[in-house]
Amino acid sequence: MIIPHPLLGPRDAQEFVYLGDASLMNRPDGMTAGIEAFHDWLYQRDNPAGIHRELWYHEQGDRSWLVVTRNTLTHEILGAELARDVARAMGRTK
Amino acid sequence: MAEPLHALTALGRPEPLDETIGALRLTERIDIALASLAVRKGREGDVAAAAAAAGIPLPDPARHAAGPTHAAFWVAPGMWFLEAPFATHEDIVARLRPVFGDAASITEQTDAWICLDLSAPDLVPLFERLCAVDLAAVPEGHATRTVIEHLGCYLIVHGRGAVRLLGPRSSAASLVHALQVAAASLG
Amino acid sequence: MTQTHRLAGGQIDRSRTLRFSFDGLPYLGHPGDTLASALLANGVRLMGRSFKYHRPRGPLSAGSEEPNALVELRGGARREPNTRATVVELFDGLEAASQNRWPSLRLDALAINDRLSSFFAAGFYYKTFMWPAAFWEKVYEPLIRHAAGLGSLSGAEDPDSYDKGFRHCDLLVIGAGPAGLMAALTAGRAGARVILADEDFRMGGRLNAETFAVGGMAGADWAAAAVAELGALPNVRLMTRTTVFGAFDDGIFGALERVSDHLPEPLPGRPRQTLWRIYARRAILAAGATERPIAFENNDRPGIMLAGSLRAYANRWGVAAGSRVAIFTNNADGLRSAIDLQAAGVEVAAVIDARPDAPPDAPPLPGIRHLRGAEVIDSAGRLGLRAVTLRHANGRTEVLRVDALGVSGGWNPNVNITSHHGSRPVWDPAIAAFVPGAGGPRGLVAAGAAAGALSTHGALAGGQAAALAVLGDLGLGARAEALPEAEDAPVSIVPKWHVGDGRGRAWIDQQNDVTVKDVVLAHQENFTSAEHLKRYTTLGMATDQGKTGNVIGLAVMAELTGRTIAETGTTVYRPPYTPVALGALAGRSRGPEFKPVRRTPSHVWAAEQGAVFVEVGMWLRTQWVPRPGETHWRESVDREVLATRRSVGICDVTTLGKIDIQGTDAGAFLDRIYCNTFSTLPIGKCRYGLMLREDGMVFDDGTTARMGEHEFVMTTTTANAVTVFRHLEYCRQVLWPEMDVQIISTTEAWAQFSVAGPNARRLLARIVDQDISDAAFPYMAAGEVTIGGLRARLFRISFSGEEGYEIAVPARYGDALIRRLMAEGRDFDAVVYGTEALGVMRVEKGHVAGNEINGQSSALNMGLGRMVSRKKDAIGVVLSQREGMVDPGGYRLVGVRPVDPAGRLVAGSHLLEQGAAAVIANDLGWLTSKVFSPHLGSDIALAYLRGGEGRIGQRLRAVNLLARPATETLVEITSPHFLDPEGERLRG
Amino acid sequence: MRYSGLRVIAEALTGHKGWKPVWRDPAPQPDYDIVIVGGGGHGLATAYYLAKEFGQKRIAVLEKGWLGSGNVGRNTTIIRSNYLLDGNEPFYEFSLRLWEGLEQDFNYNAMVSQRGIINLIHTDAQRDAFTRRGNAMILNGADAELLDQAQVRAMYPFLNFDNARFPIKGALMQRRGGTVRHDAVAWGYARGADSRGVDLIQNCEVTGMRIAGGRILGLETTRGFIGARKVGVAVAGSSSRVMAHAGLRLPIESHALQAFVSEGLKPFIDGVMTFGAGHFYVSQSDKGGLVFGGDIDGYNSYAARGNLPVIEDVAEGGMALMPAIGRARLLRIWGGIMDMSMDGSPIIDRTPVEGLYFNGGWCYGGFKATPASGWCFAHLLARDEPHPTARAYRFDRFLRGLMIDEKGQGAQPNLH
Repeated sequence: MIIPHPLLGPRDAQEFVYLGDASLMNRPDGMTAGIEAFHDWLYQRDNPAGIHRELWYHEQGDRSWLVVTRNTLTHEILGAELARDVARAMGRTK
Repeated sequence: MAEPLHALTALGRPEPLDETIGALRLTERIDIALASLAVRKGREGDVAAAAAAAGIPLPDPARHAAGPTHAAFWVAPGMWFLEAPFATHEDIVARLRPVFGDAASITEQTDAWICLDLSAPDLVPLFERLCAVDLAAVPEGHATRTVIEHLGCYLIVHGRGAVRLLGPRSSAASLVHALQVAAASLG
Repeated sequence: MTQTHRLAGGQIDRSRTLRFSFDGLPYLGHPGDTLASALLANGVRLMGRSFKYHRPRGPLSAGSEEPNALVELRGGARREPNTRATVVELFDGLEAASQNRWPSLRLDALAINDRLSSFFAAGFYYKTFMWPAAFWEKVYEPLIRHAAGLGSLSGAEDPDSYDKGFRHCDLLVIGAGPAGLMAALTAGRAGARVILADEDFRMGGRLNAETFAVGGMAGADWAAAAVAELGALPNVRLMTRTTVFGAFDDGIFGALERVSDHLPEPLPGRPRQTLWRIYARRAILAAGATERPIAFENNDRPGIMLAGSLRAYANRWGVAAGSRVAIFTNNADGLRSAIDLQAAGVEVAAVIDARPDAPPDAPPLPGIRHLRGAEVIDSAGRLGLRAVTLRHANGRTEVLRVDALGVSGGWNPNVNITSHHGSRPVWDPAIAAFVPGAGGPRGLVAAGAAAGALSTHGALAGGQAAALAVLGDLGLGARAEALPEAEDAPVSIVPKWHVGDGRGRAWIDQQNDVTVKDVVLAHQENFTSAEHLKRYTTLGMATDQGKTGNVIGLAVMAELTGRTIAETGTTVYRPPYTPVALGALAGRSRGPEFKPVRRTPSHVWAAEQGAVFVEVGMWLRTQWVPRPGETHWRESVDREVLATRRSVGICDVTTLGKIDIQGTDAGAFLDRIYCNTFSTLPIGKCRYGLMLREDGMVFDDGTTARMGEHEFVMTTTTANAVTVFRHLEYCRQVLWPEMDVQIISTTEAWAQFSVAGPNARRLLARIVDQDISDAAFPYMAAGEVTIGGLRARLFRISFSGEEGYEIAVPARYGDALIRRLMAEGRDFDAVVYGTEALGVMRVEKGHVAGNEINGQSSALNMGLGRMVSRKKDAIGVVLSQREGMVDPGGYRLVGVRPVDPAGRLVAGSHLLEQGAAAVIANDLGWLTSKVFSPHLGSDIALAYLRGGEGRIGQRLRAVNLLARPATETLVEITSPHFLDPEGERLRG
Repeated sequence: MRYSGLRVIAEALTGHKGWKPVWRDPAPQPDYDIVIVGGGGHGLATAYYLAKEFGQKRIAVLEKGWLGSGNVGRNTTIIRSNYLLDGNEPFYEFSLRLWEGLEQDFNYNAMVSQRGIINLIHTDAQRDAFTRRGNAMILNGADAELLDQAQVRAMYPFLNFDNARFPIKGALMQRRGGTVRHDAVAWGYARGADSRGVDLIQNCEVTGMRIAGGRILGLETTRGFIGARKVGVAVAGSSSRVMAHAGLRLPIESHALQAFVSEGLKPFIDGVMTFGAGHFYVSQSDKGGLVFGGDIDGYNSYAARGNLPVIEDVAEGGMALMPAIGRARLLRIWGGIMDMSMDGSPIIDRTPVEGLYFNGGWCYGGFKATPASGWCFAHLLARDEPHPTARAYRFDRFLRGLMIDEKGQGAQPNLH
């Protein structure tokens, strides 16, 4: 697969390490959330057959974590963003 | 005060490697000091200004640029590797700190890497057997990380016939072996 | 032997003669020959035996679809089993041998299977060999395994090397026949970066095998001219002897270049083959088409081959596969073979044309019997064809004396690669064949015969059109130039799959011996889906992947079920297109080069000392350093331990991961990374940190030092250096991007040595420029120092339990530092200790390491539960509180000592109550790490024990049921801290 | 009809006219007592044991494609019970014992062949871990042996002992491990179930679940509504898709695993072998092909295919271990979709929907589990309580912190 890196252009997916569903970005607050919330966040998956937003790490590249949108039925990649930008857009600014 | 310690190259030798294999000239560089420069949060402007004042280039992603004393290449968002002459800048971190103050995080990288200069009339046949970088298509000054025989390396293109490689120091022997074998296989 | 069957003409170099041998007999051929063409030229037709019935076989084809003519090529360690004689490029001195026969190819004992074939019907083995049960492994299976298989491996290491490479292009053209050449010309002339790859050693495809004119010249000459023009274009790369074997995601193609297979052996330094990963923005599949036979009784004899191959041998190689031939066809193309062979001077006895109303003069057959509506119903000739029996339209049968028969059941477009991503081909009744379906690999289109355009003009036009479309996509302008003149004969075919009622044996899959009969049986037993048919009969599972047989099998099943072929379905083709040597897929990564080696800065020095090295991940570390007279490793290890505890020992710990962490939030960041607190750590101090995974299990540990207000240096375990760094990047980019934290690895930048023992400080004081007295540099201090003015880092930490330091200098000075330490250390009898001694000392101290940090253990399990702070949010804290992980009866780390000091312990032994039976219900835990403690004079071990603390002082049995006989040792459970539990030695 | 050597001979002499269809193709009935979703190995085994061992009637198996088109038809055919953890080992040992009597039980030769499996050891830490594991196996009533380097060399002299990056120091061996002709397992169970009245319905895809008052009423399918008192889902690879019809999310991701077979070769490797310093395992089929595999591709996928990096990685492991296979040719690559669970272990459990039961999360360990999985799922469906050897395979083990994490990788499915 070729991942369209937002800064570096097309890069072979072999340079990346895969983590999983981008919903892992929504980590509960450990001071307020309990076991149930952490369980649902860490263990439960939609696992869709189709469009999937997922986290890839450019380990053999610029060490960026990316949010890649990919079709799990065809492996077609529809886009990639810097995970940090996505996270900040979600309000993780301070 | 005890007398100074002697140095060995990444290949464990007193002298740097300088070898010709077919059309390839392979030269180990131990005369380059290296440091990483990372912008602290929200200090992009300060770092840019300080760098400009000091004549230190901070190139765009995937680029390498040379200044009067320092050259630099982009390694990650908000992070560059700075090159300077080892003879005058062995203590490169101590010299850079005053320039950037608390606007940047600076870390010595000199000995983390084996630095190799490769030259040949045309390096494309060699590199197409080493890594996925499209050497024939990338511009001069292209700087990227790539994988060569399982090793993550930085590759800086100074032209179709001149490439600098930075490979992990502890695997220097494996990297050089891979380069030698690939060069020999070109026959 | 003389080349009795050599004709005039052909694209071989008669000026040179090559010697080769087959089954020990010498033969002659010419450059340009394949092994098959040269053998045929020498009158040799018998080249192999079939898989199941060991039927005598000759080549069916003249290409890579060959199911029959498989040989063991070359000898010794270079032996290549199952090599298709039809694609082996002849070289001087070539040696080949037939395979899967005994004692000889002509007289094969297992040919008895053919006589017994009715007992070996499809799937017979599923119905028997079940009694008695034990007989399967002991009797039946060994017989089957011995009989099965084709060629054999040499058993020796492959002496050749293999390269890998990466190439990039705008357009990859797969196949250099008329379509591929036209596509490459069109794109190349327009300036696109083009790679043209062809599996053959001569580009041109069918044009080399036909007598057609293209653009007013012989097709082969036109092809040569096109190749020459392409070769002159700087933006075009020609790759002959290169098979594109698979399409992968996003325009990545796997291609195998046979660099040296046409030579007796590779030139020095050169690889045998190169595996290319081709990155193509677009690709055109111009792989042509493969002819298929018609099944009739005994249609598998040597001398019976595909009609198009029969003429290919005559036209390209100047070889007559027989002296008197007939053609059996259901389509007009078959007639071309008759015409070409006659023109080449071969007697053509008849064209047996299954089409009842075949047009008489399309094309005309001067002086050749054209038997319309006739079909071949049987053949004769044990080791080679002697005659065929045909049935005329009027039902009369006739025996025709021929020694070669060309069969044409029509042509199958080579759609294989279009279905590598799961797309199913669709049925095209006009040509009675499957053509590429929708949903193939993105960016790939088929053109020419591969897309069902079976005429030369159709191929040229298709190739050009496909290239123009690609150029449009890529924004490269190009105009359609006039196509060269070429034949454009329409396809005239009347589907004919097999002859007869299915009772006789008519071969469909010749290599696996699947006949029409077997398909009938599969239908009878309701294995009617395409996949069931394939799996039950093994149709299409041979080395040719059913290139000639699959469609016939489906067609026969369609007949039997009354469904259409389209309804019956297809089996999806999978990579590789043709088989690929495993050596090529591995490339250089084998033997000692399987993975890179990582060496420590003291490696050169340690090697001089005769150190024994051990693989720790990619690293080579000193395991111990034997001294003269030491014959057993334990002597060396015990000495290193005792000397360290008595005076001072030095160990290279460079392999531990080092990560520089800076930023105004660095302290707060570490509070979230570690389960214990770091923001309160004073500058110039270090602290042991425990890192959890989000599931609450221990991830990693190490000491982290605060070098400045906003600057920390983290150490990780050797094994987890990379994963911890990845985790930190994840946390700072994804989870907490609001924090100001920058990180970078410095593992390789610094050479770091542990200096431990009562005299550690005295030794270091001689080297370090600064005052490191206990007052100036107390326990757990960290800071920057100098050695002869050279910048260095000093940490007062210990893994051994002794007063210990770790000192680091830039890596290039590591060799000098170890020499300096050992030189200055002579006065203290300083030793270097390796990983074994390190292991002994850490077990004596009860420190956890890899065997305890196994990914299945929590801080509580390790007796470190108190380190988990609930005052802050840190990775893993919440889920570490789940009921199953706080069970008081769960595993706890304990120490284990044999009650009898002479008693032996074995790591991995399990713990049982005295008198309890050795069953899982009584299992209490296991020994994680075991060492011999020279200090205590006995084996000691760490263990995970259920309800551990509560059992300290108890006596249990450590059993090792793997020992022969099983062993057990009475042990006492102790604290894991065998030595200096209060840590007085640390503070010195 | 009963299969036997005599029958084969009799049929051979009379033109094979007597062989009957191995299964019927019945039209679905309006409703059943128990409907199994998934006509792969686990689903067919479940139906077989429900009918044969648990006296259940009115059973149907719904298969969206052809019988055996699940991972039972696309695996590397290995059977073994060399697991470490309490939650797993008794179950897999139960499975191995069922394999040992399977052919006589369902009167079909699935070529269960116990030629032994060895896990190679390259480091002292591996030996310690395998010693712990081997002891756990024996404590569970399984067989295990620890081999030294000489014993391994005697068994497989062509392995790379002398010029290897990671020297072989020994192996953990289970002699009762081996291989099975995978398709035959599906066919044998299908035949056995069909002959006991189970309706095996092919080309019947579940498109919805009819649930009322928290209870399952039946299934919407491409062949119409089919009522059911109980529904058992055994569709590893598609678990999340099917269970989504019940509005359930699972602790499972779907990943592609590639497998490989070489051209047919004369006998070379007798048993099964796993490389301890790379991602490679191999055996040789009775037909002569080397059957081998390695890691999953590592990213979520429902496309039954993979990419080059893993193919090369597997070949590198193979060549590092066995430099004599360099000139053997890879014949075919195929891919299967794995249910990768959060701890690498399976789930056989009830669901929040009354009457709806789940069997999945097999990662790439599903084939060897087929008999026990079928038996234990049948036990749960018939008696509404877990089989003793499958008690740990619960959904709530993640909530309660009772993971069964053989590899110790934590909640990252692609690492198991």
